[in-house]
Amino acid sequence: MSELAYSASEMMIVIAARKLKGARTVFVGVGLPNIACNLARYTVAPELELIYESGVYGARPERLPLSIGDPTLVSGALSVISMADLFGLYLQRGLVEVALLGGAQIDQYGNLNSTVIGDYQAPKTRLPGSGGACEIAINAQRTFMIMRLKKRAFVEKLDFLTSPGHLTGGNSRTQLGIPGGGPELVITDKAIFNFANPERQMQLVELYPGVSEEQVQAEIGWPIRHAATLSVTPAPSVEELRMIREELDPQALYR
Amino acid sequence: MSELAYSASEMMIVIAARKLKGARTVFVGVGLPNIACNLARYTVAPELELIYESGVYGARPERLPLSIGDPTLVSGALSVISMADLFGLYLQRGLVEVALLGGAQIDQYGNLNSTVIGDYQAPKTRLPGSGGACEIAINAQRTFMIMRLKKRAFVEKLDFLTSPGHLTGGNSRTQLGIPGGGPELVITDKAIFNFANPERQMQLVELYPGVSEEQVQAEIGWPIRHAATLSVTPAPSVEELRMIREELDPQALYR
Amino acid sequence: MQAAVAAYVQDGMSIALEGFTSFICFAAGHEIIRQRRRNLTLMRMTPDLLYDQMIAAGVASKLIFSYLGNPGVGSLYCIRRAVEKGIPRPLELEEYSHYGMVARYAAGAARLPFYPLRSYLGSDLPHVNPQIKIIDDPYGTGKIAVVPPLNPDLAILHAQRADAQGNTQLWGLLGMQKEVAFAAKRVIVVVEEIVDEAVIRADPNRTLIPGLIVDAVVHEPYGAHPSYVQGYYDRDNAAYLAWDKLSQEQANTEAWLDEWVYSVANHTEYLEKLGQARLVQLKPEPYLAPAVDYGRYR
Amino acid sequence: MQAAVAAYVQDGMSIALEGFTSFICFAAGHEIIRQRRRNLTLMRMTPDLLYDQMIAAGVASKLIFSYLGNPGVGSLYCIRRAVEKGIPRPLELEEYSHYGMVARYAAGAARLPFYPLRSYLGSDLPHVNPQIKIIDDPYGTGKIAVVPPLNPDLAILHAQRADAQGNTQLWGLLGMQKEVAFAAKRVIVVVEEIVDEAVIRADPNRTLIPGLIVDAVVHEPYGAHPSYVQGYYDRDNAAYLAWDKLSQEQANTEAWLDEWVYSVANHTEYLEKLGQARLVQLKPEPYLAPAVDYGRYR
Repeated sequence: MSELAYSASEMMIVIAARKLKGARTVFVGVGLPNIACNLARYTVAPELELIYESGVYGARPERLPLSIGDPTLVSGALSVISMADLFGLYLQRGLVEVALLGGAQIDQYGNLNSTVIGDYQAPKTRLPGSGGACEIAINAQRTFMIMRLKKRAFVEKLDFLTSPGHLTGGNSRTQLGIPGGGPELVITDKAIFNFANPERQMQLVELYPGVSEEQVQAEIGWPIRHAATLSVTPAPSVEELRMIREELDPQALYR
Repeated sequence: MSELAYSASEMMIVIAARKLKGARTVFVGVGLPNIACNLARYTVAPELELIYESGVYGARPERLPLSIGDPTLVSGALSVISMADLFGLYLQRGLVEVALLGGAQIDQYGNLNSTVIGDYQAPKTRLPGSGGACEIAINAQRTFMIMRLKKRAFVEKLDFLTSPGHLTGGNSRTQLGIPGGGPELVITDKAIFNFANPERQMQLVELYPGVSEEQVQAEIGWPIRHAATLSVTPAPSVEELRMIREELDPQALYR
Repeated sequence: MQAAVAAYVQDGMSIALEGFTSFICFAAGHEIIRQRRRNLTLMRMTPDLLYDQMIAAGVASKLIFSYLGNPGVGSLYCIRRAVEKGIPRPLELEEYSHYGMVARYAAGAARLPFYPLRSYLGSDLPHVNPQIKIIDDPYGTGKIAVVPPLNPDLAILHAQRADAQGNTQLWGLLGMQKEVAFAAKRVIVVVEEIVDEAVIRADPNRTLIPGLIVDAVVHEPYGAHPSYVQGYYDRDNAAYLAWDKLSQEQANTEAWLDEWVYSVANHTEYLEKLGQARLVQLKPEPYLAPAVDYGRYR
Repeated sequence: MQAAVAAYVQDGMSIALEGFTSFICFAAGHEIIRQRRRNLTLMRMTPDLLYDQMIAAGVASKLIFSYLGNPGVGSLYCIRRAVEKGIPRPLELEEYSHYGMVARYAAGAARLPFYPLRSYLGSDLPHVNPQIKIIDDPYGTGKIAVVPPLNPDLAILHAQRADAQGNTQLWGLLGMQKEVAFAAKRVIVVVEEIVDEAVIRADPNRTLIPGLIVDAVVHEPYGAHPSYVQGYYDRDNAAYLAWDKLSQEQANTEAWLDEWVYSVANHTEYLEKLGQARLVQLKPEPYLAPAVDYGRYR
């Protein structure tokens, strides 16, 4: 297997898993993030328990869940509770260490839009809406965004702010009294960004093998900021790819 | 069995049961009120379900419960839930039709004290406190007080107002925004009172057989008001007494 | 079901057919379509295929929700057509986050004038929905969001089992069913099995909805197909995938409604048309909870 | 138990040993007495015999509660002595109604700055407890009471069973145990049985407390005697009646503490002293919940 014989999705899964190192709880949706969390559980985060907004804690699904409310998430879980308790006692209580989020648009402070493209009252495209994203973004201790780099997604100004990131940057999030730590990483199909600067602006920290800065800038609607040191992300290992392909997603539903 | 061969407790049980005629739900404690509710269920209120603050709805106890949290209330009940749900979804929601309450002191507007005798900070007697009484008095659709007539209990001014009745009378309760209907009856060992006047003052409506108005006034710390018509309460029937003695309290724990 | 819907569903009412991604009572929704109710306000956290179908059929004028999606598949095209193009009729939206909807139901269930939650700070959602307010904590710790109670005129809730009086037990995803049941002015419970009261009384901790607040009990096996009921059947994912394709055109959607809703008299006929073989495939292997002992105390 | 109390209980802490009239962990309370902790703030809705004993032993300087009584029997004389006469030391009281305490725990459990409830209007309780506030509903419907969160430094909770990681299941009276567990900064779970994780996973709807928030699991059969554990044993009412008599005098109370707490090394010795015959009498006949099927989905 050559070093480059992996898909963009596989790379995103592998990176998300690696970044979950040592985490105890993760708030997760279906699809790619779900595979990433299970990969993390078998590799860098053996204590990791998965929390689903449908009310499931400590799931051990016997198949890849089709939706956030798949019955395979219930059978064999540690605890299955009402959504009032899931959102109140787990998420709002601060028990979610990492949350994985995505959206149709993201801005340079990690704010997300999953509500509308265009005007809210007369939308060009009506998107799904918040679901739990708004409160997840507010209450999780740390948030990872997982999104493919696209110019229409990485925008200077959101059409609608569904889920708060670092708002207008600096300490604006803390000042408003938002408890969770906010966006920490943006994991894309070409590069990784973080917000580790006083302005809390998205900054490029890692490029995937074979990707240039120009390719990244081409998909971002504002002049990108660079971290002090820029490194190249190690490619997926043979073992990481084997686990994804043979154990976690044998039917290749999400690759 | 002669007409007078019954105890004061038996009379109070019988009256409380009769007054529950047609009721669907009653919020109840242990002891005498518990027997009254079960008597009602077998006689005038076949649909009656018992609600206990311990989180039990629709109990079918196989013995007389020793306390509000007796396990016999749980086994065989229709639903057993958290206290948050019991107080929120049943009581506060307005699903409790009748509540039975008592206290150490009551005033002429049906306000109750179960907190202290004397000064709150340096009490002569420290009483149990509210328990659920304060919110029961506020949220139940109708409230029956069950208390023995005693001058030190029927007082002009409470040492402490634990559970609101008709407050200062008239529409003062409604004005404050209290949802439940408030005190409707006071069932004592000598007579029955209601509050069916515009001032919402306790008024004498029924005397038990053989009891005089003077005997009643002697145990009340204010000049008693009379309803337009004053009747004599029918004594317990042979069947009512039989049920109490043979079925509901065969060990005579509460007679 | 026909009688229950006829008795309790009127034009212009607000209705919640709830259940988070499961226990979705398609049997009731289809009957509402068949009875051609109009101008309903529908509320549901995740409208799912059922509300997409009901809105395509024109029963609703307003939707209160928190997530519009075909779960795990994609868009709800009928709802998007109604919102973006007014087809078959315009649809007013009132939008929350998930916890906001849960909190509204919780306030409605407990007769509270509002419910506080840590959400919405910094979001645009309060700007487009004036029902969401940001207030000062009376204890001085800062700002906090509140939402008002939500009390549907009618809730229709699916579950595994109930007794004849409507004392209802369910297991698996508990979602917001308890809160919706207590918040609603009237409740219809639809179940896979009607059981003896003694079954309910033998495990009172599982009773989520008491008969006290239930107006009608309907026995409708597979009534949640193509969603699922824990322990009874799986989601019929083929139906979810097929809907993703056919619902992209209003004409195809209407043809589907003709074939699967208007042309069948009731859910039994719908199941016959679906075929036994398809239902059998959805049956999971057993996975039994161990017995617990409540003890007899006498 | 000895190790858990030594590790997690320090002088001056706030502690909730909760469980509404049942699941009262006497084993833990007695160990706290034996380890002679002082100046604790004890919180419990219904202090019961256990707190009467702990306060008589002098471990507490403050009590947060909603009902002072020997349930179904009468007064708690030791607490009254402390309040009325300062014996063995003065006891500060902070007092709520039941729903107020539940609401405080609920706010603490969900990291809310306050919790609204329909109580206290017209009552004197807010006059003697400034923590209870009456505010205006932001939606203009009138006045409503609020209480602030209550977050004990430590909760000790008894239950039927847990796995080694502290995933805890209980049935019977659920009381406020879930809210207290999530509100507490640390949690010790005490159980009748330690079970395999597979037992927990086979009925996830019964898991009230996840291991995630549990710091220690103690296996202590009959640890709630003389209160009861649903399905395992009944309340030992003779003990409640005896306490009513002996606790009326501080001298008799101290003699009881000497005999039943200080002179036994641990709960096992306490049970041996009590005698097997007495425990056998408390065993209920079985009353099993019927099995439910979660289904395997793979």
